[in-house]
Amino acid sequence: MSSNSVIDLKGKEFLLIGGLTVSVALLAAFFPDLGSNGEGAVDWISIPLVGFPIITAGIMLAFASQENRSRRKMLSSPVRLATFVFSLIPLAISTALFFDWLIAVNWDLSYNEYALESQYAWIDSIGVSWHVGMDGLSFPMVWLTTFLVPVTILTTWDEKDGATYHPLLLMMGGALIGVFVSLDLFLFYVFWELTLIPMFFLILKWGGKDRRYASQKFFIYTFCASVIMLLGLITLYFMIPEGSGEGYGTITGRTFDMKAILSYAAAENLGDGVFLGMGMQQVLFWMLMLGFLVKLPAVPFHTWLPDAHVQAPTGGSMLLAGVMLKMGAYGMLRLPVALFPDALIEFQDWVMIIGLVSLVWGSVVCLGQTNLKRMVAYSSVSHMGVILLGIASMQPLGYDAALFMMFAHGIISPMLFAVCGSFKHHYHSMEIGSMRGMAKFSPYLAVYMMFGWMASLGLPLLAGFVAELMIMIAYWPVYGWWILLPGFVLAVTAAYYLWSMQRTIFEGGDEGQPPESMLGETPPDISLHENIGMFILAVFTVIFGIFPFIALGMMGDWSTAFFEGVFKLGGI
Amino acid sequence: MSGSGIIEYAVLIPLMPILAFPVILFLGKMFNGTPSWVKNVKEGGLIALTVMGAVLILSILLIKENLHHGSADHIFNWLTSSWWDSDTGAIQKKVFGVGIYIDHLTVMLLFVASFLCFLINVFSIGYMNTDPINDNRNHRFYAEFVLFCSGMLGMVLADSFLWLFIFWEIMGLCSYLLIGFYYERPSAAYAAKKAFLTTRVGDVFLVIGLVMLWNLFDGHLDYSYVFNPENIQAVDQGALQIALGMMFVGAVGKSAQFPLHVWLPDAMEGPTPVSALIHAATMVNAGLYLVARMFPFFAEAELGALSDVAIIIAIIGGITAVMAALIAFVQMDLKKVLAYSTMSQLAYIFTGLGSALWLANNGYDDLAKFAMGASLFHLFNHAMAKGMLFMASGSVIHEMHHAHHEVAHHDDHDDDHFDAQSMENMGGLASRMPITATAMLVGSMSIIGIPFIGGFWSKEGIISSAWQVALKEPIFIFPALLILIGAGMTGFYMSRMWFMTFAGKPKTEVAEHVHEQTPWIPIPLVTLTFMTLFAIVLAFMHSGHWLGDFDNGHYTSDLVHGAADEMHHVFANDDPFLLLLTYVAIGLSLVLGPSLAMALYGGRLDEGQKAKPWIQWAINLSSKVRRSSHFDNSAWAESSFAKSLHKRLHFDDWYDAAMMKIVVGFANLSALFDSKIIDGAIKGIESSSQGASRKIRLLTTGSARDYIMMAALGTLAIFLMLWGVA
Amino acid sequence: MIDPSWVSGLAAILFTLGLWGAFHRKNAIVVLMCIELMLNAVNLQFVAAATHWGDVTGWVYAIFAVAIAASEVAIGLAIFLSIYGQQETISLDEVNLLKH
Amino acid sequence: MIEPFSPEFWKVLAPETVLLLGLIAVFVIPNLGNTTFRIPLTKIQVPWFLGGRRFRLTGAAHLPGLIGCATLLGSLLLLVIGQFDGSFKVETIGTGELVLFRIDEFARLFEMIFLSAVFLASMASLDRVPATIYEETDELEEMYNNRRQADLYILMLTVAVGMCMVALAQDLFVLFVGLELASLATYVLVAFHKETKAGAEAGVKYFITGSVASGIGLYGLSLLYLEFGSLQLNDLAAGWSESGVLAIIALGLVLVGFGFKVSAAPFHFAAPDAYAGANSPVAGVLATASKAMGIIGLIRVLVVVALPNTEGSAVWVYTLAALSVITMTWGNIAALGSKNPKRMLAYSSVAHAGYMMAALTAVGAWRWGHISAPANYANVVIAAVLFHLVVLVAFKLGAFLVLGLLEMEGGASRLSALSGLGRRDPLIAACMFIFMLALAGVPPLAGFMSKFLVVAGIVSTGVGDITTSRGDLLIGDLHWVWWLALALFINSAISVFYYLRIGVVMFLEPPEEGRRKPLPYGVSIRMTIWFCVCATIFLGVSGDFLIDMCHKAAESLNLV
Repeated sequence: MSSNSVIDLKGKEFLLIGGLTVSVALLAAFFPDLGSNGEGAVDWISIPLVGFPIITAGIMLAFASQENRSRRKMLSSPVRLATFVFSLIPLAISTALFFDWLIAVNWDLSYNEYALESQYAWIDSIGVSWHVGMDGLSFPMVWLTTFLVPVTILTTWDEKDGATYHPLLLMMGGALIGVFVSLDLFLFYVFWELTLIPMFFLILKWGGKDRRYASQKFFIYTFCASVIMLLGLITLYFMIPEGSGEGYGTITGRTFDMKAILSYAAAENLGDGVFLGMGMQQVLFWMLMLGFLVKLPAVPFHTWLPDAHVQAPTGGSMLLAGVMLKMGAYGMLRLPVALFPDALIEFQDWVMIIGLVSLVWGSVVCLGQTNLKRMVAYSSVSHMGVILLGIASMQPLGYDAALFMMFAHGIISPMLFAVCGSFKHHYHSMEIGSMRGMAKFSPYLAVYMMFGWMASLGLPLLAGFVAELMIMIAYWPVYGWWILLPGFVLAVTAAYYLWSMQRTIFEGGDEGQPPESMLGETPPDISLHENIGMFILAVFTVIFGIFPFIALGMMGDWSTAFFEGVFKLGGI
Repeated sequence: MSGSGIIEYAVLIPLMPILAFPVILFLGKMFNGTPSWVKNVKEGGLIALTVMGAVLILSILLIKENLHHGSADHIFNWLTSSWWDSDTGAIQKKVFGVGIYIDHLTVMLLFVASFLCFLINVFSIGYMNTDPINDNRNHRFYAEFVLFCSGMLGMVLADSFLWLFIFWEIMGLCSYLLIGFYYERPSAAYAAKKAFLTTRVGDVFLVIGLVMLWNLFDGHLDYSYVFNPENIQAVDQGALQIALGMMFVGAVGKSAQFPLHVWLPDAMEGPTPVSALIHAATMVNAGLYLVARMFPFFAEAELGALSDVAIIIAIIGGITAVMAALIAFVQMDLKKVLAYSTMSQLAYIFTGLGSALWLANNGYDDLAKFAMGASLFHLFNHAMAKGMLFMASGSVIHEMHHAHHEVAHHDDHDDDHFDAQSMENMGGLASRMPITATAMLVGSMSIIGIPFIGGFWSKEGIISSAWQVALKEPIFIFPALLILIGAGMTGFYMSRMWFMTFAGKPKTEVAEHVHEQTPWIPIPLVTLTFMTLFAIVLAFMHSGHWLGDFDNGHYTSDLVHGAADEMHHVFANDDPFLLLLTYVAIGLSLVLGPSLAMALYGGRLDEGQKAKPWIQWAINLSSKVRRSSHFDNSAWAESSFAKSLHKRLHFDDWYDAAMMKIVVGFANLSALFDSKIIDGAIKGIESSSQGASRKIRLLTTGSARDYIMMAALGTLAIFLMLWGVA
Repeated sequence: MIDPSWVSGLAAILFTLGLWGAFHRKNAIVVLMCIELMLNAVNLQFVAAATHWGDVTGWVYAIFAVAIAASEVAIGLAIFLSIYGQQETISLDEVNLLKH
Repeated sequence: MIEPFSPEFWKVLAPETVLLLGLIAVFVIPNLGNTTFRIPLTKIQVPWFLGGRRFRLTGAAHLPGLIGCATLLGSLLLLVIGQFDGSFKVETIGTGELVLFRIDEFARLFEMIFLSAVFLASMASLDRVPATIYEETDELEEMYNNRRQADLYILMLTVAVGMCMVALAQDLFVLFVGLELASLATYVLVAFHKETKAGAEAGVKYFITGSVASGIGLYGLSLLYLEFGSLQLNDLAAGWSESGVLAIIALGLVLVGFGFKVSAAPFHFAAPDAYAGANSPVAGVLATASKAMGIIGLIRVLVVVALPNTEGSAVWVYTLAALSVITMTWGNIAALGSKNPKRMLAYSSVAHAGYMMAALTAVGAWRWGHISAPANYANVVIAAVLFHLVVLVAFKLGAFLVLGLLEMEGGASRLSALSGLGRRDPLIAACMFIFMLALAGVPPLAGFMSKFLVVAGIVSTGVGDITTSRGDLLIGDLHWVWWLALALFINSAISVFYYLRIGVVMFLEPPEEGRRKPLPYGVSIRMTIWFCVCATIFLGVSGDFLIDMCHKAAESLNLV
C-alpha cells in the first residue's frame, strides 16, 4: 500500500521486455492486415516508420520513467541499446525503399501523387482519415530523420539518464516522420504538435541552466504560431466544397484530406479563376506561412531558437536543428505554396525579403556571439533564410536548392551541434575565447569542428555548397543585384566560423590554454561514440557533397512536377 | 572533342591525391610515433610522393598526347535541375556536368602543377621530417598537401567554370589549413584566417560572376558551350563584361592583387614548402589561370565590348606590381621579400593578360596571342623560379635553424627570439651553402629578367605587349609605365635579397655555422635550376605561340631558326619603339636595380671563404660596386614613406580596423539588438501579460459584495448591449 | 381588481431594491434578506402575470419559488452559522481570505 | 406524451429513478440501528431501526460512499445501455398541454456528462474523505465519520438528481427548479469543509453570489412569463419572433442566471474562491457538471427559445460574442499569474466557458445578419460544444483529482505543492501533464479535439457557403464570428503558458520541504485519475463515435 506506484517494482524488466515483445508482435500481426492499403500493397509507412518508433519508445518510457534513480541507471544501458537497435529498423526500411530493395517504388511522380500511399478511416464524422504517403518532397526528409535518430543516439550515448533520454529521441523521430508522411491536414497537425512534447522534455530534463525558460519559450512560441496556422487550415477546410466518399466527413461533408484539397486547389488555380480568389488566398497564405515561418525560424520570429538550442541537450539540438526546423520549410512547400501560388507570386518579394533578412541578420548576429552553440543556432537561422530565398525564386532550380538545403543542413547542423555538445560535455564551457589551442588536447574534436564549420560555410564538395550555389543561380535572374547581400553573407559566414575556430581550437602556444572550467585538468578528447557519430555525419556530408544527384534526382523530379501542377502559364 | 586514350584516365590525376588524403591522415593518426612509420614511410611523405609521382607520370603522358590539340571528356552529370519558363510553361533541364577539358593552357599548368607538386614533395621530406617541431604531425602536412595537389590539378583539368570554382575553393581550404599548420602560434592562426577570409571576399564575387555567366549562357558553365563563338556573340555584351569583371575580383583575391593582397605576406607563417607550393608556384596562379581562361570571350565578343575589363585587369596588375615591389624594398624577412616579389610578378602577368585580352577584344588577334603567350610563359617561368626560390629560402632557414640550435647548444646562448628568417641575421652564406646560393642566384636572375635567363623572355614580351596596347589606348600608358618601372624595382629588391643573404660577412654567429646538410633538399633545387635555365630552349621553341593559342598553337622543334627568330625579335626588333623599350627595360632591370642593390648590400665574403666560381663573380662585382659608389640611403630609410612601407602601406591596419571596428562592432550591436529588442519584445509581451494578470486578479477582491456588484454591472451592460442591438 | 401592471411595477422596484441591497450591505443576514426580497419580487411577478394571463401555472411557479427561497434561507443560515462559529463575523467584507 | 407517475413514466425515467432510490438509500441505510419504537400507550417495543446504536454493517464508514457510487454507476449504466441497445426513442412527459420532460439524445448526453462527473468525483472522494482515520484528532474524526460521509454522498446524489432534471426539463421553470436543487447542494458541498476557514468562506461567497444570480434569473423567468404567459420552451420559441422589449430584458436577466453557472465574466468572481475553498473533487464537479448545466440553460434559452426560424432573430449574438471574448481573455490573463493551482484551474475553466459561449455565438450568427451558412451548421457547432463538455469531464476533473491526491497529504493551494511530483510519483505527474496538455489543446489529446471542433464549428459559420456563391473572396466576406475563432486560438495560445508551467514545476523543481515522501496511495482516486487519462487520450485519438453522438444530440434539438 505504501508503494508509490501501482506496478510492483520487481517485475519491471519483464514488463519492459514483454511490452517490447508485444509491440513487435503487434507490428508483425498487423502487418498483413493494417499494413495493406486499398490496393493490397504492403503499407511500409504507418507502422514501420511512424507507429513502431513511437510505440516502442512510449513503452520503454512508460516503464523506465517509473523506476527510481539508481534502477534507471542500471536500466539505461539495455534501454539505449534497444533504442538504438529499434531506431535502425526505420532507417533500414527507408533506405531499402530508396534502393527498391523491398518493393519497386516509383519516385518519379506527377504533382500530388504519392508513393506508398495508404488511407484508413479514422474520424469519419469530420472527414479525417489516416492518410500517409511519400513523394520527392517528403522522402528525403523521412530518410534524413530515420538516419539522424540512430546517429544522434550514438553520438549522445553517454547522456545521463539514458533510460528515458534515448527513448525520447526515438519517439521524437517517429513524430517527425509522422509530420512528413501525413497526407491529411488533421494528421499533419497532430504530428506537428506532437513533436513538441518530446522536445520539451528533452530541454526540460537534460537542458542547461536556463532550461526552464527555454523549454517553455520553445513550446509556447511555436505553439502560438501553429494555432494561427491551424485556424487557417480549418478555414480552408470549410472552403473546399462538400463531397462524399473516402475521407469526406459524414457530418460536415468536407475533407481534411490533403491530396483532395491540393488537387481541388490545383484544378481551380490552373483554371480560369483563382482558387478562393486573391484576397482570401493572401490571408490564408500568410496564416499558414506564419506557423511555418516561426518553425523555420525566420527573423523576426527566431529568438526562441537560440535559447532552445543553447539550453537543449546535444541530442535534442541535433534533432531540433537537423529535422525539426525543416518541418517549417516542408510545410511551406506542401501547403501555402502549393495551395496559393498566386498569393506567393503576389508576395514573392516579401518572402524574399524575409528570407534575405533572416540570412543577413542571422549571420551578422552570429559574428557578435560569444557562445559557440548560440552562434551555431544563429547560423541555422541564417541558413534557413536560404530556403525562403529558394521559395521566392519561383524556379524549380530554386526549389531544388531549398530542398537540398533542407537535406544538407539536416546532415551538417547535427554535426555542428554534436561538436558544441562535445565542448560542453568535455570542457564544460562553450564560451568562444575562454580557451585556446584545444586542437592540442582534442585533435579529433578539432578535426570534426573544422570539418563541420567548413561544411556549414559552404565549402565545395561538401553537402552545403550545392544548395548555396543553386540558390545563388536561382536568385540572380529574379532579384539581380540584391545578390550582393547573400554574397556578403557568404563572407560573413566564413568570418564568424573561422574567427570562432581561431579562438577555440587554435592559438594557445605550445602548452595550450584549457578553459577555466576544466579546473586545471587536462581536457580529454571526445569519446568513441561521439567520434563514430560525427564520423558518420562527416561521411554523409562528403557523400552528398560529391554525389548530390543521389538526393537531387528525386527532388528535381518533384519540383518539376510541382511546377507543372501548381503554377499557371504566364503567371509570373 | 570527345575523350579517348589516356584522357579517360585523366580523372585519376585529381582523384589519386584526394583518395590519398584520408589514407595518409588515418594511417598517420594510427602509426604516429612508430619508428618504422617515421623512418620508412617518412610519416606519410613517401605515400604522398608515390602518389605525386604517379600523378606526374600520368600528367606527362596526358601532356604528350595533347601537345598539339586539346581534348575533352565528359565524366558524369553532377547535378540536374530544371528551369521554368513562366510564359510557355516549358520546363528545361539544366545539367551541371563533370568532365576533363584539355588545351595548351591546361597542358602548361598541368605540367607546372604536377612537376612542382612532385618536387616540393621531395623537398618537404627533407624539410619537414627533420624539424623536431613537426614531430607527430607530419602526416597532417602530407595529407593536406596531397589534398591541395588534388585541388590544383582538378582546377586545371576541370571542364567548366563551376568545377574550376569547386577546386579553387578546395585549394583555399588547403591554403588555410597549411598556413595554420602551426595552429598553436597565434600569428599562424591569424594568418590562416586572414588568408581564407580575404580570398573568400574575392570568391564571393567569383560566385556572383559565375551565376551571371550561368544566366547569360542559358544554364551552361562548361567551356565547350561558353567558348562557342555563336553563343558568346548571342549574349548581352554589357552583362558579359560585368560578369567577367566579377570573376576577375575572384582572381584578384586568389592571386593576391591589390586591394586583396594583404593575406599573402602573412601566409608565410606556413611551413616553407607550403609557401613554395601554394603561395608561389601553384595556387596563386589560379587567378591568372582564371583570367587566361576568359580569353575566348574577349576574342569572340563584339569589338571593344569588353575592353574596360581588360583595362581594369591591367591597371590592377600595374598598381600591384609597383606597390609590392616597393614594400619588398624594406622587408627583412627572407620569405616576405619573396612573397612581395610573388605579388609583383603575378601583377606582371595580370598586366600581360590584360593587354592580351584588350588586344583580343579589339581585333588585334596576332598581338593578342603573342601577349597571351608571353604572359603564360611568364607564369611558367615564374612558377619554376619562385618555387625554387622559396625552396632555397627554406633551405637557408632550415640550416639557420640547425645552426642556431648548434650554437645555442654550445654556448648556452639563451636566445629564444632568434629569427631564422631575418636577412639581418644572415650574410656570407654563398660559400657555406653553394647549391642553395646557386639556385637562388639563378632564380633571382630569372625573376629580375637578366637577359637569356628564364623570365627574361617572357617579361620582355609582357612589357612590349603592354606598350603595344598603350600605343592604341592611352589609358594603358599607366599600367605599361608602372610595369616598366617595376622591372627596375624587381632588379633592386631581388638583388638586395640575394646579396644580403649570401654576400658580405656573416652578420651573426649563427650564420657562420651554417652548413648544407639536410638530405632530399638539394634534389629539387638542382632540378629547378636546370629547369629555369632550360627556359631559353622553350623560348627558342616559340612556346609563346603554342601557349597563346589554346587549341591550335604550334611550337617549332627547329631550335636554330627558332633561336634566330627569337633573338631578332627581342634584341633587334623592326619596330624602333619596341626596340627602345627592350633596351630601356634591360637597362632598368639589369643595370640600375642590381647596381643599386650592390651599392647598398654588396660585399666580400669572410677571409678564407670561397664560393663556387659561378657565384663568385657576383660577389666580387658587388663588393666593387659598393666600394666605388659609397651610396648612402639613410635619409631615405628614415623617411616617412619608408616607414609606411614597413607598415605595408597601412593596408593591413585599415582592413583590420574595418573588420574589428566596423563589422564586428556592427555585429555586436546587432547581437545586442537581437536580444534586447527582438527578443525583448517577446519578453515584454510575457512580462506585460504577467502584469496584466496581476491587475486583473486584483479585481477579485475577496468580498462577495464586490462580486455581486460586478454581476449587477454586468447585467446592466448586457441590457445595454441587447438594447442597442434590438 | 388591481391592474397586474402595477404589481409588476412594484415587483420591479422590489427587485431593484433587493439587488441594490445585496451588494450594498455588508451583513450577510441582510444580504440574505435582500435576496429574499428579490425572490419575493419574482413571486409577485408570477402571481401578477398569472392573473394577467388567467393561467394557474403562474401560481404554481410562485409556490415553487417560495419553496426555493425557503431552502435557500435554510442553507444560507447554516453556512453563515458555520462561518460565524469560526470567524465570529458575518460581515462580507471581512470574510476575504480567498482572493486574487 | 407520458403522464407523470404512470408505469411508463418510471420505465423511461429508470436512471433517474435509480438515483432517487439511491438517494433514499443513502439517507436511510447508514442510519439503521437498533432503536425500537414503543407503540404509544403500550409497552410493545417495535423495532424501528432508524437511529440508535448503528449496526456494524450499516455503520461502516465507507458504506455511504459505496452506496452512492453504486447508485451513480448503476444509473449511468442504465443510461448508456438505454442509449446503445437500440431501444432508445424520444419520449415526452407531461400532462395536458404542459410538457415537463423530454427524453431525447440531447438530454441523455447531458445526463451522461453529469452522472459520470459526479460518479468520478464520488469515486475519488472514497479516498479523499477516508473511511479510516489516520490522524488522531477529534476534528478529523468528526470529519471522517460515517455521518459525514453520508452527508457528502447525499449531496452528491442530490446534485446528480437536480442536474438530470435540468437536462430533461422542457419548461424553463422546471429547469430552474432543477438548477436550484443542484445549486443548493453544491453550495453545501463547497462549504463541506466548514471546519476550515477557506471552506466556510468559499461556501459563503459561492452561496451569496449564486443566490443573487439565481434570483436575477428567476426574475427574468417571471418577466418571460409575463410576456408569454407560459414558460414552456415550445411556446416561448413559437412566440419569440413577435415578442417585445420585455422579452429581451428577460433574456438578459436569464442570461445572467446561467452566466453565473457557466462562470462567464463578469459573473465568475465567486468561482475561483469557491474552487479554492472546496475540496478538489467537488471543485471538479463545479468546473465540469455544473458548467454543463449552465450551458444547457444557455442552449435552451438562447438557441432553442430565442432563435426562431427567421433571419435576424438572434438579438443576443453581439452580447454573447462580447461576453465570450471578455470571458476567455479574462480567464486566461488571470490564470497566467496565478500561483494557486486550484485558482488557476478555476480561471482556466472561466476561459473554457468563454470558448463555449463563442461557439454558441456562432449558432446565433447563423440566424443573424447576412450569413448564408447551411442550416445544419448550427448542429455542428452545438455538437462541438457538447463534445467539449464531455471531454472536459475527463481532463478538467482529472486535473482536480490529481490536486485532490495532493490534498490528501496536505494542501494543494500553492504551485509548489506540485513541485517535484515528477520525481515523487512519475505516473501521477505524467497524468497531470497530460491533463494540462489536454487543457491547453495539444494534439492528440481530447482537449485538442474539442477545441478543434469548437473552432471548426465557429469557422464553419464564419465561412458559410460564400465559396459557392462568390468567386473572388476577401477576408471581409467572412462573417465576423470568424474572428471569434481567432480570439479563441490566441487565447488558447496564451493559456499554454500557465498549463506548461505546471509541467515545469512538476518535472523540474525539487519537492517542497516535508513533501519528500511518496504520495498517499488511494486506490480509488488513482483509478479515477487513470480512467480520466485513458479517456483523455482515447477520446482525442478516436473520438469519432462521440462526435457522432454529440451530433445526434444536437440534431435532436430540432433546430433546423
